[in-house]
Amino acid sequence: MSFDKTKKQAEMIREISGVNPYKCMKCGKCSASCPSFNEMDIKPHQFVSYVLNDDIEALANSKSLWKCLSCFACIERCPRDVKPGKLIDAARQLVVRERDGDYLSADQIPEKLDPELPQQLLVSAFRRYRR
Amino acid sequence: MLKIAKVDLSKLYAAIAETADLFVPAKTAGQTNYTLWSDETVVDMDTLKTVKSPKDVFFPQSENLYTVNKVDKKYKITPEELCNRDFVVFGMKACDIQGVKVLDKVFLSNPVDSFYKARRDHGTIVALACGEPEESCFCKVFGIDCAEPDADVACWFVGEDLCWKALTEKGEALTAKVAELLSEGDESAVEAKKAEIRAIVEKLPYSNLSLEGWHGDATKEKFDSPVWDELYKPCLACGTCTFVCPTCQCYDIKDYDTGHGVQRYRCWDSCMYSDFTMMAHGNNRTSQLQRFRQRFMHKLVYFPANNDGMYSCVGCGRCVDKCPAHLNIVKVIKAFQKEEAAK
Amino acid sequence: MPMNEEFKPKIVAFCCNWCSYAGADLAGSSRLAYPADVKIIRVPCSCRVNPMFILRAFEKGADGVIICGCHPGDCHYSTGNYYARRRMAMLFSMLEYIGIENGRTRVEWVSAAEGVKFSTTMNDFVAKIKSLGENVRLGDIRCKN
Amino acid sequence: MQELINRAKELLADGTVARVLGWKKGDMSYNPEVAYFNNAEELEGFVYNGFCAANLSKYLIEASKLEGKTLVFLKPCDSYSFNQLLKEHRIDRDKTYVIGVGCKGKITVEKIRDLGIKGIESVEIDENCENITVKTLYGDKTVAYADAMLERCHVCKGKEHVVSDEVIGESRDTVDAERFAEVERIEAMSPAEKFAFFKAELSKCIRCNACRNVCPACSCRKCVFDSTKFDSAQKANVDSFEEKMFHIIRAFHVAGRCTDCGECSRVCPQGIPLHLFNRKFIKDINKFYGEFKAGEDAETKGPLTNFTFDDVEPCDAVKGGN
Amino acid sequence: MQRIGVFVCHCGSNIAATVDVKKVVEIVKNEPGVVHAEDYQYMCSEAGQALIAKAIAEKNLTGIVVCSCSPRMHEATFRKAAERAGLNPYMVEIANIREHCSWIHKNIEEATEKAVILARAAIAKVNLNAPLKAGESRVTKRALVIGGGIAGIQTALDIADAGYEVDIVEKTPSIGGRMSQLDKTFPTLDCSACILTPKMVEAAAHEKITIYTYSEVEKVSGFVGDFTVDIRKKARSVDMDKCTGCGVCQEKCPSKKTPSEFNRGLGNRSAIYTPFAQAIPNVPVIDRDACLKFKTGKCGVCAKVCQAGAIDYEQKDEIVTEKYGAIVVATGFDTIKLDNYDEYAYNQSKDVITSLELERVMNAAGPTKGHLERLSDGKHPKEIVFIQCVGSRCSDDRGKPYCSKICCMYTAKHAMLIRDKYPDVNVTVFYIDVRTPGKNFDEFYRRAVEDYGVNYIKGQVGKVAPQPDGSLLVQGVDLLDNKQILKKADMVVLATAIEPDPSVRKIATMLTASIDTNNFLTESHAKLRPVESPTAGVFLSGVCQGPKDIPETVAQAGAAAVKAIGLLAKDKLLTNPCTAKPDELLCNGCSACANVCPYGAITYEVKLINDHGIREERRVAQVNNALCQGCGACTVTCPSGAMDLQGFSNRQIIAEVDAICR
Repeated sequence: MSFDKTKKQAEMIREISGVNPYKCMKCGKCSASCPSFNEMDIKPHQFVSYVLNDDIEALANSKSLWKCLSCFACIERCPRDVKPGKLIDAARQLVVRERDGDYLSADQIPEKLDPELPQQLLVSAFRRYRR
Repeated sequence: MLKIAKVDLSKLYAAIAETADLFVPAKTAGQTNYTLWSDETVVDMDTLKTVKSPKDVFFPQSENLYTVNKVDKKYKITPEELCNRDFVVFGMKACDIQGVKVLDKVFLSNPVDSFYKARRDHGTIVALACGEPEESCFCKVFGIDCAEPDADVACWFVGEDLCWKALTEKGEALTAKVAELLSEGDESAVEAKKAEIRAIVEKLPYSNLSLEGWHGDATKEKFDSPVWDELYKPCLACGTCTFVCPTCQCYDIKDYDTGHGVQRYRCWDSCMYSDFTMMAHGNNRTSQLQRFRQRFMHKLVYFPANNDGMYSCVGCGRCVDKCPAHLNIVKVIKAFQKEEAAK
Repeated sequence: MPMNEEFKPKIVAFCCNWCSYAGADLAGSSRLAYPADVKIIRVPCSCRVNPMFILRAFEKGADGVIICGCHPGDCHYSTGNYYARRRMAMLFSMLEYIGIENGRTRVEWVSAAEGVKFSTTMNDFVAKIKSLGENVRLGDIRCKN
Repeated sequence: MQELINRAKELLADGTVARVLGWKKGDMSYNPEVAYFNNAEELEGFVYNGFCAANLSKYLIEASKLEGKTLVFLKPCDSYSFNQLLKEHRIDRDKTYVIGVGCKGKITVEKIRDLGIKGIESVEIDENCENITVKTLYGDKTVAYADAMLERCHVCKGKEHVVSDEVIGESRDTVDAERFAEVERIEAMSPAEKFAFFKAELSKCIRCNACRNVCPACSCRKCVFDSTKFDSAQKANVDSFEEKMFHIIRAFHVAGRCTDCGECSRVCPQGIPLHLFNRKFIKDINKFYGEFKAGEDAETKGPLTNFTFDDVEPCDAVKGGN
Repeated sequence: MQRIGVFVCHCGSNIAATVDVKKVVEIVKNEPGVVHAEDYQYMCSEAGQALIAKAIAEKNLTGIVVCSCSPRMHEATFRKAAERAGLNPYMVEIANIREHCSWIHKNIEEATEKAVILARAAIAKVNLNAPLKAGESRVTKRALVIGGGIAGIQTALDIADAGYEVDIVEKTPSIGGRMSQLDKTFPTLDCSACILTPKMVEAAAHEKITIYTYSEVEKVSGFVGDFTVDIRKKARSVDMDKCTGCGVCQEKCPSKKTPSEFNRGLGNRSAIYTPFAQAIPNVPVIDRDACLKFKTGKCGVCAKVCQAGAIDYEQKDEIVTEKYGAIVVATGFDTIKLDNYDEYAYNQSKDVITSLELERVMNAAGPTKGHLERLSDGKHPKEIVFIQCVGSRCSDDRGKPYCSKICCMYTAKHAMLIRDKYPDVNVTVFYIDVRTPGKNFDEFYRRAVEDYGVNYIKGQVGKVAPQPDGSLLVQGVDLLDNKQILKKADMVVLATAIEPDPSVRKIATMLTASIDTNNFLTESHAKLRPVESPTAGVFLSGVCQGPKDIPETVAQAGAAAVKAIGLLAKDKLLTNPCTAKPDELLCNGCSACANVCPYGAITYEVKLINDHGIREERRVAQVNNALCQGCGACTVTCPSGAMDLQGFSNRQIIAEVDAICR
């Protein structure tokens, strides 16, 4: 991936998420709060440094994107208003957008629904596939 | 005698405006005053008296004299250009024209006021006889005939027409320029109109006001009269009478700092104002009585004393209409009459 | 003004000595940039700002005037900014009433500790004035040339 | 009217007052002037009718300096100005004797002329102030009293005198318009329309200072616009910002002190509705700081020399915010 | 016309790097009135000041403009320099081309242009300056200290030792403050009460010190050297003179269910109480909200048992009015409320406590008599987790953006003390950074790790979950190991952020002392005047100005005392000559100015006035220069412009406006 493209993607992530990764003081509270921590290859607090270092490719290929439950615990508890969950969400959107055409429309969702699914997952799914 | 149909007047205005600036009475925000004519102007020839007299066409309320600019530590003076464009004032009444004659006495005698003179030279006056004189008018008292205005061109509204008669060279020149809009008019109809106007003038309440005792030699007697003591009291010391007056010619010279330089300008002043003729040592008229007296003494005594008996009041009656305290030159004259009678 | 030239507004900021001027100093020592279009006049208190000064600034060609004082309750003179608040509320309302664009005038409370606020306020105000463009309604024509 | 003259004569005779401040018959039926009457004989020239619009309270500033008491006739609305001047220590209550006079609304010849009536020879007002008969050089006309009334009477403050030593005569309720309707109409305009409206009105201004000089709130010994002290003196009319500055600052200086007596608009030779400035401030004051009637009493602190901790912020005072 | 000299300072490269100072000099030379202009490396230096003096003498200058740093920095310096050179100090104006120009602009052309405009404005102003002379006001030789904690006590002792009267106003029933609640102090681990009590006793015994406990400052008026303060002595319901401090009333009081403020609510106290055993004064107060006598009318036990007859149910609040020359604020701190931090389960579990609560738990006079036990079941804990930065360094509105400074050290202290006394207890500390600058501080922290085996984990805790078995499940992260940690703990201790005592807002308003966004009092200069408030005569002591530990607090307390002493030692103060001045000829006598004057400095007098030949008696405004502080409120309210402010006159400000707008 070219340098310029990476830069642009990092910029996009910042724009979509509205997050200023420079505000992070590396306290780790996001990772401490994360219920999916153990399943993630790139941990929530590391997301911030990946964006800071414009290492978007690694992020995009990370399985963490799909392990995040969008429970917002990190967003809720982040003391510096960095909100790593938004970064994850933004990275996810970036990937989804690049897939192009592979969108899920709202009316496709009911058939895929399992009544046993927890609400939170639904919300998360919406956020993942809505656009 | 020429004429033009009233409905065609806008064509006449447009024709005049092609070669000169045209000033006409026009109504803006409910009031009629002289303004520079343009396509959008709502010309108002029906209102007898504009609020302000047309004097500021020749002697503007404010005008720049010169500009001083600073270049490093030196000063550069740029005089304001004199009026160099012909203009026409349309619709002036006989009293206002007499007012200009009063101003001529002041500004055209030595030392000549070059700004005023340039405007007089470039200005052509188209006068309009007063169709419906009003109760505050008293021009007759000063020997003015409002049926027969004395200007470059005189006009009368007769029926559905405006009758037009050039009286001077300037008037002829203007007539020539608009000749194709004019046709031959009826002299006798105009004469009838004049008679009609004069008949109304006779009936006006102030037309027989006596100026007895008011002349250039009456300074001491009038100045010291106790009548002033009570007369001035309702006066608010505003400048309305002086600013609507066609003859008041006092001005102040002031500087305005534009940030890039200083503009020295003159603007009308009013003898009613507390800072009128303020000098370094102070003011030589410290009470409103003195300021009030100054105005009427000037109009009826000092001015005739210096100008072969010419009064600097023309009986237009604007001050009668506009004084917020209902004071005016007529009441002053009447008060003195009453005092004389009592003696 | 030529069209190709960027509009450089003239902006007068009245700052009270005790809070806002010190806030501006803090913005300075913290190197928090704001456009050079802003020129600060030091007054003892926001209550020293006479509406005449504001109209005068507009008359002479200012495009925006901002008044900064201590936060209500924190006035060095205890009550000055309360008076200023009423005066400016009235004046601004009148300016709006006669058809002057909203936003040419502003009051902002900036404490001595709010260097960041001072800087962001000025950046924001300059941006607002730039969006409004040159002040044509309040200026004196004589000052324009 | 005769009752007023009789009472004035009494008070002069028993030495309660040294002079009477009232209105004197003019030389036309519509132009009475303000006058002092020093004795019974002079009082024969006294007049009180619909044309006696002048608010006499401001004249008391000078009258307070004279020896002895001055009897003054105040209409209900004038009494507010009187109180306001008392509050500002500009007049001496002990040197005035106030007779409140009834008022059925005041009229002006300007309004009659506005109806297209020219060459007025005389004006007669009927007993009940319902109709006016105008004799003119061009025929007789009848005008409804209300059509000749000053703007201020259509939004009259009320029939009560807020201060007086005695009251003579009945007043009439003349309100038939909404006081702030015009202000609201302007407020609803777009900025460009507002600007155009005020530009058209104010460009008529000839800087004659009549509005200022008649105003009971503009009682400064020397106005800032006359003073050479601050480089704020103005005299020129340049059809530019100067007039606006004069009128805005004047309105600001009288804000919270203006009783809305309407004299400014009455005297303006160019018919500028100057009260629209003052009334805007009154409306704002009422809205932001609570109902306030300047001159209702002679003690309450004015809204601009007062505050509360949670006053409206200037940015919220304007409609769109700042 | 003035003869003005303009002096442009390079301030090393601070100004000169962004402002072309030579060009500024060249341009301002042509300004009206300017007869001299030059630049110099450092105008504030001896040599720079000498340049100014030389120019004043040689060029006969009548006014000078210094283009330099903020007038708040060096206006006084240049005024003094001008005065030494024979010029009135108020003929000096400063154009602030550093803070307001060079430091915030990058473009040299733009910054230079702005510097010229700022200089022009100052020149335009100085053209209209007039010499002013400072007046004098007297100094009341008595100081007020607001707050009776260690900061207030130390300040009071230092001022009193210098021979001046000092009053301490303390809102609680005893002096002592937060320090009296602490068990041990770092880094020496000596007992807090052992070092504090002697100071308290000394203050109480000092003949120059008067202590008002259970009292609050109600109203402050006046100004530096001459403050008048109303102190509300709340009704104690106990006669201070009669009470012997025997304590029987407290024993016998039947109402014993009120949470003890001193023990942070971890234990109860009686309705009549002294907060702690060593309280000074050792005179109890009756908490009228808790007392049965006040609540029901029935009881009166304390009055019955008091042999001295000191109980007085009728006592009323009393207002004491006193004059002071100087006021020291020492209002201290409290810990923040943790209501917004649900994740730490503070409100859910009794075993999650704040560090200040742990101090009480560890203290022998505390609710557990000094035994480390779980407050839920009294069991001895085996596993304790400390969480750092709870509410500190937070940029959202749940906490505070600043570092509370003392937490790292007291947590190390707690961990060490626990490990020392109970070696069977495991202690884990979750931290973001360990901040230990200070003498012997880092050594102290390392001892906790190295000698006492405290487990420090770099990373935050995300959640504390109370378990059904009564334990606490702590979910944190070890950032160095990149692992999430789940730890079962018996107790969790939160290093809670500190904030200024809430009472400070009201006090700051009364004193017109400025306060920052975090409610810390603002110092006059962050570096050079750290113990003075911008409000003259008001000094700052202790945490009310910013987070500090005990040694720093004591040091600042001493510094504040010295500043106050420096003020009290003067007999007279020069007053600000920039006061309001009425023009009697223009004054209408309308009283508008007097209505808005916050100092009551304006009165009216009927005087014979000669107005250009008109002689008449007029009511005209008079300004008391000692009272006027120069705010200018009166000048704007005056419609005729009769009232003007010297040094900031209408003409001067208009001239500045014109210069900027041209």
